[in-house]
Amino acid sequence: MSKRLFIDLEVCNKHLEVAVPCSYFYHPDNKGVISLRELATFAIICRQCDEAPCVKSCPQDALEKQEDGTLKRYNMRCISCKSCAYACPFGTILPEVIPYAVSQCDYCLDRLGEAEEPLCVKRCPVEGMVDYREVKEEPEKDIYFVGEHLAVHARHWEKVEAEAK
Amino acid sequence: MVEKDMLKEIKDKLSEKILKVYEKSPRRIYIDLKPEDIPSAASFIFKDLKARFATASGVDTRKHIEILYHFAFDSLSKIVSLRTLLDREKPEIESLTSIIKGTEWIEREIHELLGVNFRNHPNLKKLLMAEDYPPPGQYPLRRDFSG
Amino acid sequence: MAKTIIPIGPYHPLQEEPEFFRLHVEGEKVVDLDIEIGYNHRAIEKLAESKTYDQVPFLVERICGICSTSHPIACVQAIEDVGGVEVPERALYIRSLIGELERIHSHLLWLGLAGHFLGYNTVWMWVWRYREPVLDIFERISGNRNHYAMIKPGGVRRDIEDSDIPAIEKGVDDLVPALDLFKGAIVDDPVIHARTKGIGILTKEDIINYGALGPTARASGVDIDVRRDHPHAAYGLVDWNVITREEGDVFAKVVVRVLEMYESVKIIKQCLKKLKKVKGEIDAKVKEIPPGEGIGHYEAPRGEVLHYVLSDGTNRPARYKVRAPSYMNIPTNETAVIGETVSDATIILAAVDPCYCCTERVAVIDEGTGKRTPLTGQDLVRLSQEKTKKIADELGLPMEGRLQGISK
Amino acid sequence: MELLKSIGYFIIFPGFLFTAVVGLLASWIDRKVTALVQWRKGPPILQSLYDIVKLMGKETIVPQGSSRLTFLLSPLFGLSAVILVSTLLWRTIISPSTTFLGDLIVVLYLLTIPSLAVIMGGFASRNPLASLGASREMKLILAYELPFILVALIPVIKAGTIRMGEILSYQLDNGIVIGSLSGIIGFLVAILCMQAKLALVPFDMAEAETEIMGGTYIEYSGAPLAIYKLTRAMMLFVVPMFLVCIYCGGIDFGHGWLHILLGVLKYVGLLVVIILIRNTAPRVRIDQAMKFFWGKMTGLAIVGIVLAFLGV
Amino acid sequence: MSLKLKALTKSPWVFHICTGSCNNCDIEILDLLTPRFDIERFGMIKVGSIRHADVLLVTGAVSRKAGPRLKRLYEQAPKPCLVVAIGSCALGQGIFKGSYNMPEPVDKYIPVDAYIPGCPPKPEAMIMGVVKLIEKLRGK
Ligand code: SF4
Ligand code: SF4
Ligand code: SF4
Ligand code: SF4
Ligand code: SF4
Ligand code: SF4
Ligand code: SF4
Ligand code: SF4
Repeated sequence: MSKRLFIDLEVCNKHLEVAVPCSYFYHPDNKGVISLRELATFAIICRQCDEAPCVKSCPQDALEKQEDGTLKRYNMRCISCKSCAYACPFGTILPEVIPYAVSQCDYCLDRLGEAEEPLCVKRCPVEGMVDYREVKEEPEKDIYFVGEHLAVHARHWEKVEAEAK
Repeated sequence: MVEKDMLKEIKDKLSEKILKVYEKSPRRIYIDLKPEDIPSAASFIFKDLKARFATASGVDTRKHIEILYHFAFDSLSKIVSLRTLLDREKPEIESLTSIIKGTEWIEREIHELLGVNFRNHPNLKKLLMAEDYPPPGQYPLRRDFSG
Repeated sequence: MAKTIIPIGPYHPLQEEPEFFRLHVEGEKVVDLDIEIGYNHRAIEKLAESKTYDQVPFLVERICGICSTSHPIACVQAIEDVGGVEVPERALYIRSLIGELERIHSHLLWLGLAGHFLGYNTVWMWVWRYREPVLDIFERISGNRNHYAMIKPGGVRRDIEDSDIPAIEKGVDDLVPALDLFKGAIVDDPVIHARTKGIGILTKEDIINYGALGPTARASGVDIDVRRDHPHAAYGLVDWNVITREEGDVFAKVVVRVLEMYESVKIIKQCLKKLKKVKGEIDAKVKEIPPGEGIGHYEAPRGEVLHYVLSDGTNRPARYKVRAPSYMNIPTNETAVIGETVSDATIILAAVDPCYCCTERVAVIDEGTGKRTPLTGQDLVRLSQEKTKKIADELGLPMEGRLQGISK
Repeated sequence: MELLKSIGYFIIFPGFLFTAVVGLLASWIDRKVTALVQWRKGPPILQSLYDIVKLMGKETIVPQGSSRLTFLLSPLFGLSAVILVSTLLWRTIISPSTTFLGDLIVVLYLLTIPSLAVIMGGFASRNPLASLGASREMKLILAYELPFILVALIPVIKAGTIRMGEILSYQLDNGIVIGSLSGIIGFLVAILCMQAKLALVPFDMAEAETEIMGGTYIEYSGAPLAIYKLTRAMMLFVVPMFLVCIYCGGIDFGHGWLHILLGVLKYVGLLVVIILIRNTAPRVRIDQAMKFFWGKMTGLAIVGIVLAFLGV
Repeated sequence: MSLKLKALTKSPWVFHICTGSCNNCDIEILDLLTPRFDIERFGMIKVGSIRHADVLLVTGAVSRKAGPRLKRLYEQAPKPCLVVAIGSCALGQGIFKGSYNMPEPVDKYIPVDAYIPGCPPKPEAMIMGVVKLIEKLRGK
């Protein structure tokens, strides 16, 4: 089991104002965590509505549903008008995570030695919410894998439905 | 020249020197080489295959400084780019000025903006910026440049 | 003989800089030339990394106010090259249309200034008068006389209305008699012949070695034109010719430029015709630019502009590289100007069309004492003008008389 | 009373004020005609006056390392010379009897002073560009002064007197000088010399291209520049007027308005000739100019003198 | 208002300084001299020596190399001397803001009397800008 970057969305979303330094190098003002939050949100929190209000509300046709039902925001089209954030009935999309200049996270793959951890982990002021460690996917603990390098702690909506029954 | 020939000739001639050939699209070809093989390859492409020297560009990729020499084959509508990676700590490569006169300025520019040392360049001084800026050891196009 | 240094410059708005020439002179002969640039370095390549792909065309448009649409076209082509974007046909025609209109305005601008350098101040005034209608067309299409902001990744920003086409057509048609006038006044003028023929010669080898481009190269018999060699925009879809000349002197460059304007008129008219027929989208609505590299080029009035973009999958380039034509052309002056006389220097330096500012301020430095001694840029222009007039006299052709002649 | 009158002559009419007004008008005509040739509209009629008044109000910068006194005084030097010439000239024109022996020589002398002033100022400003302009100007004076004096002698020979008043009276009685072959030759040479004296194309090499904007004037600003400009404008009036006097019979104030009008027309005609030359002739290099004046022009002038002696 | 200024408004001689622009503003300034705009009508002429200048037309976003020169030129100009910043670049560095080679806009180097916005401003706008400046002077 290899190490994964781990973020706790539940906590993250309570600290919207904090910006974490990132060591992604192509763009100096990059904040990779923001892109990870968007990725995680669309993968786990979004209800994947059939007739998605967010998609309909987008004046730029920047949001599209992928074949697997997840949302994708196309960065060449989005003008960061935040209409989608207001349209979503579940409050899934936070205005803070859809910036105009998109950020990128490459998981620091090429510059991470065995002992090191990414800059964002070292520098996040809210303790323990970004981490780089070996994790197991444990849905019962609300820990899910997104992609190959990311693990997220967040309440999955399916689970909420199950509790409602 | 027919297009297959061009690529084939390059491959034949430079065979073992080529690290990788990447045909991105029918009109764009990238060839990776070691820094020390660049002069001979450039000379072959420019002098023997009669390509037009378009320009050179450099990128800071954190571990390396990547230099690309772009050559245009106008009759074939193709651009061939020779790519090489230089050590970021001490980026150095042989100057092409003795082969292609037109590289003089662009090498000076890369020297100034990325800190690459072109060996045997006839006039490797600043091209663009004032004498007192940026501070020595700072190169604007490097990622860690603080301005 | 005492060696004198004449610095010319700085201001010239090249890709990133006005340039600064230092002529080393012995008596009347130019023996060496130093070129210094950088007064105009605006760090556009670095700035581009912080702008989104939608903003970069605006930025590169402001590399230069003369070739102001060539850079955006090259830029979006580089971006489209990364993403493999298919541009709608109608947009291609509009791109070419704008590009060719710009070529005309740019060549006219140069022609006027060349006239000024040769002492035909009246020609400058007249040529620029005929440049105005071209700018009016731009204003009609785009709302601005320069910096048209027409180009975007995937297409163009504004459509050309059918109702505007007749007016554009008329404007272009009206240009032809004016072009004939200038052709008569300049290309067939014996004084201009005497003044520009055999001067500042660049051989084919020089061109290839320096990688010189555009009219500078074509005037030396190097048959390159990326509009034809690497077809882009609508140039593969319309019928036109590449103008070349063998001589390589200043005169050949004048001729190439003048004749190119006729070709531009031809292209514009074909584009307008197509625009009436080819309807539809003008924008491919690009979704995202994948990671990768791309190269875009465009034949600007002064030669190929080449843009290189490295994308990392965000909506901003990770590295942006611009190579303007003058960047390759200006160093050729080292060869062209050496061995010529000082009075010819201006027109030779100007022949590659490095925009106007460079000749603005000049002083002479005496190498021995390091003292500044007297020869101004204006002196150079004057020397140049004097020579024209002398030749006019020798040929028994009073200058103004002929100028009056063409005014009618 | 006499003193007051003389001062009046000097300052108001026909000295400073009058000459200045006409001179400024002349320089406006010059700019306007040039503009029209270039399809432009050109400046308003009072433009030259505005320029002068504005310059008077500007800061005067004395360049570092220059000889302050010479730098500031040389424009005044030139200006007073022109005023003197004008006063002399007009007094002679109005009443040819108030003339004194050798006034022609005095006028000739005085007319070189504005150029000398320019040279002095140019050297004083210690600017290399200005020094170059000044040395060119010096060469130019050397070049044109000889033929100019020679052709000024032609009317003298014809009239047999060295008093300007008498030359005028002679012309009244015996027809104007230009009416003879020697007169025509002399006048032609004189016009070209005048072009050089006025530093107009084709002989404006002392200044860089845009007229007064370069060369000797480069370091001047404010009032001294204004005075230079004014002097030039006045020269544009005085020098042609001088030629009109000795070659074309001046302005005849004794025989009614028609004759006065004719006199004015003579001047305007000559001014237009100057402007046309300036707008159509090629500018020459300084060495060419010297060759031209010492060779062709001097030769022609001598021919003129010989002819004048022969009474042709 | 003094006669000084009044005369200045009637005969503003301009000197053009480019501090790192895209050239377009500069071309449009040159355009002012040509038949369509012909600013000599207003007594404006473009002069070649800074000593003769009444109005400095400054374009461009001021590169590091050009900044010191701009300052020096301003000091050399005889006062009163007006400064007109032309184009978005000269106003607030326009699109070049943030460039490492352009630390500060024109008015951080020298005092500016009038700002003419636009990229580039139309020639008419430039004429109007200068006219407004003149009106302001007259109104004083
Ligand atoms: S990564 Fe850290 S700083 Fe950023 S939002 Fe999450 S908890 Fe807050
Ligand atoms: S893992 Fe690296 S690239 Fe990703 S957000 Fe953290 S520091 Fe940035
Ligand atoms: S923020 Fe972007 S994705 Fe959302 S509605 Fe606006 S354009 Fe569409
Ligand atoms: S300010 Fe708001 S409404 Fe106006 S253009 Fe920008 S995003 Fe649209
Ligand atoms: S509206 Fe909200 S929940 Fe529904 S698809 Fe859009 S983001 Fe997801
Ligand atoms: S070559 Fe073109 S882009 Fe470069 S400065 Fe000249 S006009 Fe501008
Ligand atoms: S022209 Fe339009 S977009 Fe540009 S600054 Fe003005 S209002 Fe904004
Ligand atoms: S304001 Fe615009 S047109 Fe003027 S120099 Fe700047 S970028 Fe160019």
